Amino acid sequence: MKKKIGIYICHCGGNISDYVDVEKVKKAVENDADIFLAKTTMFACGDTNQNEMVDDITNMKLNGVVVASCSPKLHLQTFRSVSERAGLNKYQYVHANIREQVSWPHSDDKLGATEKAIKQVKAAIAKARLAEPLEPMTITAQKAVAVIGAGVAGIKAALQLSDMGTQVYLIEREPFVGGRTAQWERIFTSNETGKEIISRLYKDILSRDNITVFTQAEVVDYSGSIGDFKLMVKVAPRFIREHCVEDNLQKAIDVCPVEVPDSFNFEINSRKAIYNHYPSEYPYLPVIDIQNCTRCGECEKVCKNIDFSQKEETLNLQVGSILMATGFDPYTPADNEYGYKHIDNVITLPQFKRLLALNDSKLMYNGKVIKNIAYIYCVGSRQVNGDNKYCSRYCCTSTIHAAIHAKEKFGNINNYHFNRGIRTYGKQELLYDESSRMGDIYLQFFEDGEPQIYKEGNKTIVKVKDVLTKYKELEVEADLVVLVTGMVPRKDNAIGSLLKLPRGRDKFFNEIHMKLRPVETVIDGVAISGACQGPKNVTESVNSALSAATKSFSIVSKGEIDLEPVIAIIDKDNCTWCGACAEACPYDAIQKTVDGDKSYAVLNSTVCKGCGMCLPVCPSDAIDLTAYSNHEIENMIDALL
Amino acid sequence: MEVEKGKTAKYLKEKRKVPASVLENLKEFTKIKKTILTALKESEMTIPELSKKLDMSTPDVTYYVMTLQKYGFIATGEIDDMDEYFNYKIKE
Amino acid sequence: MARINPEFSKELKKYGGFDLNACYNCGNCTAVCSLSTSENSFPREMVRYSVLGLESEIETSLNPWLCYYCGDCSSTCPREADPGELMMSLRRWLTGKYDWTGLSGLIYRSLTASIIAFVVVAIGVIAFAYAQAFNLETILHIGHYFEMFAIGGVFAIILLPNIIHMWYLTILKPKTKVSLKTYIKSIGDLFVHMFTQKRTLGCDDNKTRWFEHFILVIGYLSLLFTTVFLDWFSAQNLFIILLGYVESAIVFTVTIIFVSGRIQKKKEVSQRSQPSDWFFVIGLLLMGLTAFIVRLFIDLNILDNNVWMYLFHLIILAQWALIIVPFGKWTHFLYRSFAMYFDKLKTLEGVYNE
Amino acid sequence: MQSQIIKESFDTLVVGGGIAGGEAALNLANNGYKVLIVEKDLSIGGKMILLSKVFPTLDCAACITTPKVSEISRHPNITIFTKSEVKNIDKIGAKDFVANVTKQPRYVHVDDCTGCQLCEEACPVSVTDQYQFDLVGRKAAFIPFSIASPKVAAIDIENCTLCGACERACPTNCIDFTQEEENYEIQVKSVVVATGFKLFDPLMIPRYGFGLYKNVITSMQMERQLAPTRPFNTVLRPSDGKMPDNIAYVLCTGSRDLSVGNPICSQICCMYSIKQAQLIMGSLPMADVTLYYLNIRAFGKGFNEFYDQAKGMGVDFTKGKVAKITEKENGNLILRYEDIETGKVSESEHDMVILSVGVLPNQDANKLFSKEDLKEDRFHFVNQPDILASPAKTSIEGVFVAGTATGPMDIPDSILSAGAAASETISYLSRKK
Amino acid sequence: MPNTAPQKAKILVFSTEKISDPAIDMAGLLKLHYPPTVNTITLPCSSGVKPRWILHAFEKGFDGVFIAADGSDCSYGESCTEKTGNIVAKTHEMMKERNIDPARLKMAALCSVCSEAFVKHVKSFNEYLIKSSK
Repeated sequence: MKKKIGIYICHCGGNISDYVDVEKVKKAVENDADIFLAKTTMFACGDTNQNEMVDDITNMKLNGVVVASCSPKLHLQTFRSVSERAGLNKYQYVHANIREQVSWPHSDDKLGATEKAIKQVKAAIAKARLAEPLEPMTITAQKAVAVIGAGVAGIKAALQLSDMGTQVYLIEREPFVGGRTAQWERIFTSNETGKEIISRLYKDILSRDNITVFTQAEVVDYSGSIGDFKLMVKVAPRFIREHCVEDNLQKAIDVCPVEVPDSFNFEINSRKAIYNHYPSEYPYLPVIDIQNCTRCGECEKVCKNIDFSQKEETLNLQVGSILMATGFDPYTPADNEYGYKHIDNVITLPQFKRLLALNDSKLMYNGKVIKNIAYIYCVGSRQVNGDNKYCSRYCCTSTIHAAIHAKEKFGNINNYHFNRGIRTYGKQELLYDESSRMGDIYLQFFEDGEPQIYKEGNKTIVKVKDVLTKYKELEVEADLVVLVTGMVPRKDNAIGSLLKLPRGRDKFFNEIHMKLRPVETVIDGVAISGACQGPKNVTESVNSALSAATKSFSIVSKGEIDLEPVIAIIDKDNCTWCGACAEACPYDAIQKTVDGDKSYAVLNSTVCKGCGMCLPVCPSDAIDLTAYSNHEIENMIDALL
Repeated sequence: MEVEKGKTAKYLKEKRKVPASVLENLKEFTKIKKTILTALKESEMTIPELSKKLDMSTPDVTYYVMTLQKYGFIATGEIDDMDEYFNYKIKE
Repeated sequence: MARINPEFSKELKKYGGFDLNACYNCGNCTAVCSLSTSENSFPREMVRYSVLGLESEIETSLNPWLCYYCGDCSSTCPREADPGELMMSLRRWLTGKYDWTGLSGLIYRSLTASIIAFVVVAIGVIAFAYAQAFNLETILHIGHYFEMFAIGGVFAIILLPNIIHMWYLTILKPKTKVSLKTYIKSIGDLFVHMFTQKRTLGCDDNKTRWFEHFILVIGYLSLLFTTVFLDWFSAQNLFIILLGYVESAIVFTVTIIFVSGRIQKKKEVSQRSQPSDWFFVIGLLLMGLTAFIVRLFIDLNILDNNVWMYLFHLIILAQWALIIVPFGKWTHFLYRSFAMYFDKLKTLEGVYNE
Repeated sequence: MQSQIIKESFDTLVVGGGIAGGEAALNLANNGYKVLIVEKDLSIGGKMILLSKVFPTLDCAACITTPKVSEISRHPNITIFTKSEVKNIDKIGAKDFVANVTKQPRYVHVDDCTGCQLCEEACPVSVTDQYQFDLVGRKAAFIPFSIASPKVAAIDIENCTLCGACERACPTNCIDFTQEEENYEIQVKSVVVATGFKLFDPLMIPRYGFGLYKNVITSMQMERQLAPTRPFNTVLRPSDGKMPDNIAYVLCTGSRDLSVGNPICSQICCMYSIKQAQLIMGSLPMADVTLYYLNIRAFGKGFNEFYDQAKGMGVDFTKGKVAKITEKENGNLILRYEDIETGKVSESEHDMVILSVGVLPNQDANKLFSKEDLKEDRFHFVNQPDILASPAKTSIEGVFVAGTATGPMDIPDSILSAGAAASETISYLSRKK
Repeated sequence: MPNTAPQKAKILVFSTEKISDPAIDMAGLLKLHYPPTVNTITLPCSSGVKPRWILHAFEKGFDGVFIAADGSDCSYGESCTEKTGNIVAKTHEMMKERNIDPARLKMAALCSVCSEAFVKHVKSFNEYLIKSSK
């Protein structure tokens, strides 16, 4: 089709015309090939001119438009929509920047500025000549979201998505929901217990009909991309039938002869092979730990609902987006790090928290009443020699909160905090203040002066050269030493590897941009939330979960997704498959395809973002970018001379 | 009431009195601007030098020199030998 | 190596009501204090030792006596831990520590004990007067002798041993080597500080307080001298009589200013008055006032008919001499002066430069 | 002449057009809801748009804010009122709110202004520039700052001499002194409170000499000095234009300090001070920078590494709170503090001191509702009754809170909390349907 | 305009839509001057510049090519700088083969407000190109 291009050159009320001879620019281009119309205007962006443009485009059936005015950052969208109003495809509109990049920086050289303006307009014309109408690619989106992990973040995200009206699959690897939150007792600031929060939220889940919860479920395979992910989920059996009488189940638990360390209590006590962690835990049904079950059959004798014939199931889910809420692991101290596993009364913070929950009237550990507790901070965080350079954020507050809790619950406790500078940021500072006033003693060290823990007879001594007391060596006889362990990424990262989610320096999942796109990942359609992204407290996890829910929802909400049409185009005839483009692509958008004896690269256009990184690496120059083809760029270069 | 475009200040002037302090401020600024620019026309100067010459406190000179620089009357020149104070000059 | 003792701060709280545990060791108090120097920095050091319960560090330190309680540290403390009041409490605690009888500590810690002591002394005086059949002349006579002996006795039996104990704790125990020459050379400081409180002038905005205090000390000491050695109540010399009037008037006027200050709690220093502080200022006030009235009654020739007035004065006097001077706040007059003296010794011997 | 009340309705009213309000609005608008942002300043973007660079990534604040801000201002579902104030909000029935909003005249027709700055050039008046925190002057006809949104002129009527020079200079005739205050009655279904925070005023601590000593400045003034559109073209002392070579930061100015009534930690000062220290070392390679701190609160993602990096660059960290600042004749400043590590009172001389001022509540939020009770916490931040499970909820149903209106927060946390507020609003609105 | 204006080199700049082009815009906004023979083509990302475009520019008569790269701010990922660097290195090789001075291709990372840096870069590049062409 013959090109009919219209050109509008803006005076910008003198901003341009004071330095650029606008009329001269018009004269220089109006007789070029394909130019159908050339005008100057006082304000191109003004309503009058916009309406005039719409008339011109419709009446003269222009199929290419150039406006030479200010920066495209200001008005590219304006004129694109002018084009659309006139029925012209917006990608056939080209913008020339003759204010910010011509008249203003060259206000000292009017001649030079005019010449440059002519070149810029000619380059824009060159581009407009070749500009094809483009349509955004539309793909249908499954109106369902998979939420991986049913801790507080996952549950909140699921509820939010359900409210917004989409189907949610909440997939939990453990037999029970609640994640780490359920393991904590009182939580700062409201002092609600983790169990209460989880129960409250889970009851909400039960009242929704668009949330399906899977426990003991793991995503084992995935394919597809944004809008249409296909997940294969394996669900392990509970070996207990639903709708059974609770009485019998408790009996079944009681008679089970197996004792295994209870991971819910961080192994400070044991549980049976048929168990739940606490009576009101969701789902209400206990589970049989088949790895540790000896099949002695005792439970079957007292309870009819035990069913060893249950089999593993495999489900195939189709979702439009995936929301990760897989949480964290507490750091496990190295062998003999501060006497861990070598000195009998050295435990970790999570263990201590469970100890507080499990003891009633007296705080006991190893059969001894505890009075003096030493807390060693930053164990596994802010490491000098180890890999974990980061601060785990929650531990200072959590420890102080637990220390106050211990004092209030058991009385007559002395707390000694061996810290590296307390980081109770924000309102959490009040807790630090409160504990100080309650008589907790804070001793500080820097990374080069770690406290020493050793046995003196049957006494455990902690000593440190205290920064706050002119490095005087001080010691405490501790009945219990609590290692304040931080957060580390989940040891089992199968799902992360499966989705190829990138990880940051701290090995937690990485967002695209901390501030611009804080819950999105470079894998389109996969959002991250909660502590799988980095250490967070409950409030912060929930905030990120809700943000992530909105992002996930906006992908699936309309049932279809518009993608920018500017993408790479692979000329398969020229391609000899060397893999360089696939390697260069940050989005994994290029795959190898074998067609008979020929291999070549194929682009997944829904994943491509149009950055062009694959272009220069292709040895046979088989890749072009829409709207930035060799032809277009080289013509522009020619025009600029 | 229809007021001619581009001449609306007069309209508001009738409705609203301009406080004396505002006019005073304008006078003050115009005066200081003139003194500083006149001084700099003779030669480039640093702020302490200007302050001495004009018998004005250094914080005030700093403020006005920086302001006049922002308005495009003054440009920054070279820094002195001690790497402490910049010279300021009239912008061509 | 020192073992932390969290019980100490609980013990210390009996000597004053404040929140030393709130301290988060920012050092603002030390830096804001105009008496604190890079050689000898306080009060945070003392707060820290108190929180940690490092008793031996505190009992060998002179720092609590070096503070004149302007209150800047407390009013600017970001955690309202009240370091100024801590210093005050440490002075009380140290007074108890120096006192071999242990009564000082008891009186500071327990209001009941203090009241019992005051009541016992009062009953004793009345009983004595009863035994003398309320004969004014005998009572006056014995009263005068009592004053002299009380001063001498209290000084010899209580205060001198306590000062020696203080010297042992702060000089001998930390193994400070002080030559005899230094002792002699610095003795002047002892008296300068005892009578002038020169150091207070180092505090910001404190000129008035220093002046009031200075007048009070001078007034009190000269009144003591006038009554005891010039026997004011029996004096015929007009100059002595007038001198006594002026002195007692000074004492009760200045103390009235102090008392009203404590009631209004305007200044930081007077925000947390303890019973011992009240006993001290009220004692001083009543001493000055009753002495004034007693002499007035003598001059008006109405004391014979108002023996109770002198008895009241005597009760105050006895309580002052037997309780407040040996065990109460009066001792700060001595300990502070000696602390300045010992501090000078330490400075001259270069202890702080290490 | 009493102007009439203009009635409009939206799904959500966002009070405050800072980064939190903007983000919340954007999330809502992207999901199809009609949003009105009411901003009391001339530009949206809040405090963030005025910053130099942001920690711990050191990307320029403008690079992050401008795309966001232009996305917000261009969004078809978002209406923005600048220089406007929400006077009062009332709940009508169980579902709706009615807000009275006043729009102050800007004396410029926003749609016609091209941001050419000719009026600014023409204006003869000069007053202190609040957007440069009073370090330089600005005109009475002015564009707030180079990346303001909308980037159009405004007339500071309080300081205008009504000489008409701007009008004569304006090529589009967009200046209009006949503009008057406009009153709106806005009907909405939900409200997001994103009123942000206020900075601590260091005049409250006279012993730091702020206001008296010219070389004692606030961190926000330093932020401007380091920004790309900085007032001095480089970092200079305001007292005499000297290039500083020994700069001190006083952390916890107005935070963690009961003596000024603010016991909480402001959460951002440690990090922005460390950031500024790094930037100073970049632009003045010979300069020494010392941070006087109590505890360094480098708790967020990448923060501690950023702190370690500053130590590695040679920034000096001295533990101890500065108690007093005094000025020497040459404008240098003496800082008195206790060096906690040695336990000794110390004094040090610096040629410039930056007070790292803390975060205080913007109590405007508490005046929004007259009949309903928008509860506040004991520090007058907006209270979060279900802080653990629904941090964006407030004491009024249908009213949500985003960003620093609930307490100190850094930018990533503000953005996440804004996302949460938008999320809660969406589910509230869809449940109401 | 006096005719003594120094000779100006023709420089082609590849900028990026989101990061470096705004910086070049801002140079104009701040009225910072640089030679008007500097012309810009904007791309999504600097790591998508093809060596053949650069060679084409030299062939047609440009004196220099300047890539205003995104640096680590690039929204397409942190590998941008490295990849752009690779392109430059590769093109340098190709330029050597064609007997073109490799110094006529320059690259620098610019943030979106690095306008001063941009002007400094193109000015010194311009000077270099003028000097080397003499």
